[in-house]
Amino acid sequence: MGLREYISDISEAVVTIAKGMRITWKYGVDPKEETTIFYPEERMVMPERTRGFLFNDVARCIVCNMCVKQCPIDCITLESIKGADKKNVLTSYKIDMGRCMHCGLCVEICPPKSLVHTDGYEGSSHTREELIVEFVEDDLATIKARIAAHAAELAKAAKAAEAAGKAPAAPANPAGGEKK
Amino acid sequence: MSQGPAKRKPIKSNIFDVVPAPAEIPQNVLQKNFERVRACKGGEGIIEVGIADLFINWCRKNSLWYLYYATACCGIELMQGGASKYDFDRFGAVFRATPRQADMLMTAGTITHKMAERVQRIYAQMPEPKYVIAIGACTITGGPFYKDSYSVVKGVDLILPKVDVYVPGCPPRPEAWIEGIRNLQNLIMKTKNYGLKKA
Amino acid sequence: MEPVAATVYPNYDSVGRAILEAFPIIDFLPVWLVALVIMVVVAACAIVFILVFEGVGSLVLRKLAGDIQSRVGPNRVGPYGCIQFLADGVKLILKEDLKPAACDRVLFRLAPYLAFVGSCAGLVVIPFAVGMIAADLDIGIYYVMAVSSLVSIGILLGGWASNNKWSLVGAMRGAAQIVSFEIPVAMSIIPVILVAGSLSTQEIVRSQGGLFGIFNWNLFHNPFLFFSFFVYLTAAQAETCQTPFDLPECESELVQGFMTEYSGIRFGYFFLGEFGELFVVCALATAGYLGGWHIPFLDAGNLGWFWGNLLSLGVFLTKTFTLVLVSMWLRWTLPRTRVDQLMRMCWKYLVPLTFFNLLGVSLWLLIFDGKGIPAMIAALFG
Amino acid sequence: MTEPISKEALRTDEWTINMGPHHPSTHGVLRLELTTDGEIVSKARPSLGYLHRGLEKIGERVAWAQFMPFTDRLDYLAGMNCNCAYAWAVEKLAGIEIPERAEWIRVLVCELNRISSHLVAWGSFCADMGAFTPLLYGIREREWVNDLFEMVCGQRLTYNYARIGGVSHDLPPGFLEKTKEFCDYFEPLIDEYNRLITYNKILVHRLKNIGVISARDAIEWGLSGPNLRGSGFAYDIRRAEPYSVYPKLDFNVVVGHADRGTLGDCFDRYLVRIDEMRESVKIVRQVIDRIPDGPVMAKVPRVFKPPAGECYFRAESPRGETGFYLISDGGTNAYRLKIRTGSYMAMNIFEKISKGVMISDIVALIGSFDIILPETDR
Repeated sequence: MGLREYISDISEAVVTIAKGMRITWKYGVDPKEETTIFYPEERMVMPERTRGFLFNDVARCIVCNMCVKQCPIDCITLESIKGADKKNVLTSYKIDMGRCMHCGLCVEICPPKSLVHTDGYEGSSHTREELIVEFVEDDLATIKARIAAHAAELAKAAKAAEAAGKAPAAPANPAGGEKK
Repeated sequence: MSQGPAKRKPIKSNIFDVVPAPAEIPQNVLQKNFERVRACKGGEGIIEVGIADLFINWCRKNSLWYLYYATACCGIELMQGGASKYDFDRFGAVFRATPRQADMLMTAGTITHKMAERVQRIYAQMPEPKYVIAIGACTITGGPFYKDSYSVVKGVDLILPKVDVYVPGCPPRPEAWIEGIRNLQNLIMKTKNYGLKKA
Repeated sequence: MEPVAATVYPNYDSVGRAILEAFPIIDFLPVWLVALVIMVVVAACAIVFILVFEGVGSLVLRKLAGDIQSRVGPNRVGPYGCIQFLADGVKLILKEDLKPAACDRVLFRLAPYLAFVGSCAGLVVIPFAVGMIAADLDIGIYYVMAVSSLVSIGILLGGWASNNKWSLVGAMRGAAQIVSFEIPVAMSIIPVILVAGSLSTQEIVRSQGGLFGIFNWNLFHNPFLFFSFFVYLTAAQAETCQTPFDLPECESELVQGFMTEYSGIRFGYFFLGEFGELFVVCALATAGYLGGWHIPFLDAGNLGWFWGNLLSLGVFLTKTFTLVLVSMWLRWTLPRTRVDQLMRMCWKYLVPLTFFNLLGVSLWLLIFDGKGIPAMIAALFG
Repeated sequence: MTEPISKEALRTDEWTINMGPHHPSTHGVLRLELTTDGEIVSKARPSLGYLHRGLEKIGERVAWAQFMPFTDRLDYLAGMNCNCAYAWAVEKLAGIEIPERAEWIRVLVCELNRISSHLVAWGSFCADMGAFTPLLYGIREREWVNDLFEMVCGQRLTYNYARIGGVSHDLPPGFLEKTKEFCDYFEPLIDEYNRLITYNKILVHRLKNIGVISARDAIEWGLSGPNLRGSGFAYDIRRAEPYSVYPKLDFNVVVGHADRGTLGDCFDRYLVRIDEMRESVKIVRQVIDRIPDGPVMAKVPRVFKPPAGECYFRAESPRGETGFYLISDGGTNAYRLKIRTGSYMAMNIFEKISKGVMISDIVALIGSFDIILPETDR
């Protein structure tokens, strides 16, 4: 190793280190370069398409079972019973948020667009069971009673129609898990 | 093409607006569910802790060193959470490379059966008190690999003695991690260590 | 050789003497009791100081990392996160005391104390202020070099006793590195000793007085000393195992090196020891090259003992902390060298350079009769 | 006088060190069994399978379209590239023509994702080398890309954006302007990175002449992507076997050119990634200028059944060739799905080139290959 090489080695090391330190100095002294979002105090405005936790508006759900079929990992389970007007009525609509991978396939395929992604993302829990979200708020007995009432109403309407001798317009279905 | 030394613009790594958080964060669908489930269970009792415990818990909660443990996708969010934009360091959470110095194991990423034994060993190597946060769908229930995969552990709580907090998402946003860490901090504040026994 | 600026220092050149004057009753107590009390008090002061420094230092390290990395760092605990170190410290003390099943129990427990003591013992001869030094030893520099070797013993023992291969590799690297870099560190402090004509740290600082307390620093004494300062800083960075020379504990290669198996407060001791050593080498650089406690444009000797000590303490700490900050700044900028490159740097670059410096300084002192450039300029202008 | 020490007396024992699966610099769960003599490694045997999740098996069990979200998890740093590669493969199998705009959008997101993937590769490589700050700078810039992706598809990491027959959403309003802004912001930063660390003497000395792979070796061992181009062989699938709209775009194939040491060493592979980011920015700018209007989704039946047959499609992902080999029996799901990935090939040659290096260089080697373990283990 010649002396020239020896000295250029040292000077190159010093120069390159100084260059790097200049950049870190610049970031270090300029408070404007901070990019941190102070999360619990500040929140980002989520874009429109954010795929946060799923939400099903059970009032609009038509129990077509498409989401259950489309989900590659079976994280949606639903149960339904026959309603008064031959339509299915949801008795239970569960999504396992601990299993959902937020792929959005179910939302894309939902015909009435009742299943949507919210922009919520905070949902830490202390047990695994809490993450299985039930969207139907009423219990089975209430729903059954509602269906029976609806059926009775339908029968009454049909009888009235028979009596009137013309076909009446069916009343709106109140048993679709409407919110109280 | 911009050639030559272009002038650098100031750093701005988020393209969305950042607004002050509302006084009450709107309850999302999950939080409503928690309330319902807890109401069914009868709720958690209020734990009274003494002043010494409060101090100890305060120290522990503000110094949650996490193990730099990443297996899969969530590991990238772990890095991004620890980096400039979200900065876990604000909460006193810095990463340690060795389990001996870690307080918190964040299982970021899929755990396979082959890896399960290693996770158990890492957990055993951590000194008490230690906390586990199950991050992401894979470690909560097996997630995307729940149904068809033959080699994935269906939930890290099956192989570890306890999991303190579950953070759902695939992967959860770093904000959700922070919320999970804060949830754990709340949990720590309620622990009774040496305790003033109630008469 | 007479010091260049022969400032006459009054009688109170140590705090102990000042206290003796204030409380004459001490004269009537048995000598061993007084000595014991003084020793305990001084040791307690040193320990409290070093603990506070290490706590604040670790916080500053994290805050500085935050600044450089476009983030904020700890900000939850107290205003700006200023008591973060308290939380960390208490937590570390309360952690479970884990020992690996197959470790060497005695050595495993001993190692952290050695590392901690080795770094703290250097504090004894640090000239904090005009009259503030624990013991103004005649062999001050020599003493620091000797006790700081305890750290390498601690590292070696810790790595060996852990019964972990990564720890052992780290320990071997650490021992080799620290032993090697002792030589350039010592060799680059010898020019200072030549100029001052004494091994005592307080004497070295005193020799840099005069000329407004800034132009008579050894740093500006002559070109060789100026160069020697940077060689010293580089070698000291390596001796304290800071990045880019943090080979014994490099996180990305040897999990945590010799500390891999240490948890809780035992890890804390190593951590504190590392910071303590950082302080000691930076304080030595301040004392040796940057004029120590000399207050710029003011003569510490002419102030009262309270103000003189206080101001000079402040000046000394400011200079030292600046060097510590530079060391941290380097730490957050540079990548890490490889172990063979580290050794090559030591033996092929630093050691020859220090010898060259030594020769240069000796010749300078011989030719110019011990006068530095600023002194000569001052003499030129009367 | 003492006798000269014989060579036999100086013989030292080798020991075996286990590196991983949990180790800070193995990029996940790679496990290496190192046989070393002191610090000199005589043998490093990768042990894989700690993240084997059965992705290929899953591909045979779920429907064609349902496998799309799993491709995100294949290479989580470059989900878009895997998404699009799978979509292109299935379209090739079924003979679907996709709209022009969809092709351009796919190229745009692929190149953006290449930038963000290389940023993490660069950052974590520097972190392996001991410089922690570049990792955070890299991730800081990656956040911008993540935000762009969140704008376009709603997720930060697991995008699931491509669909068989197009893409799921059109670009949102304002996306192209934001992307342009990102390019203007990002391009000068590459020079800053170079000043910060690339030509740093310490880093150069750590990387040069380490892990030299000759072009011939690289081809024989099946390397692809930046690892192959680092050896000086200009093979880029975007040029060699053009797909999508890449033939219409103007970009250079970056090859290693022995900048500091021997051709094909770690430093060359490192530089190839840095320069590829520039090329990707160039492509992104061209796409922004030339993207046509139109639909983004072709008409694909809801129950998608490609005709029986087989096909292999390869695309250039940040880690080299990502190839999907599909066999269809005319059903709703694949009869066989095989994935070829770049990281796995890099693991093959690892044992060969890691002879005689030091433990520190093992870390440099892992970093320079930029491996992603789910891609290796699948």
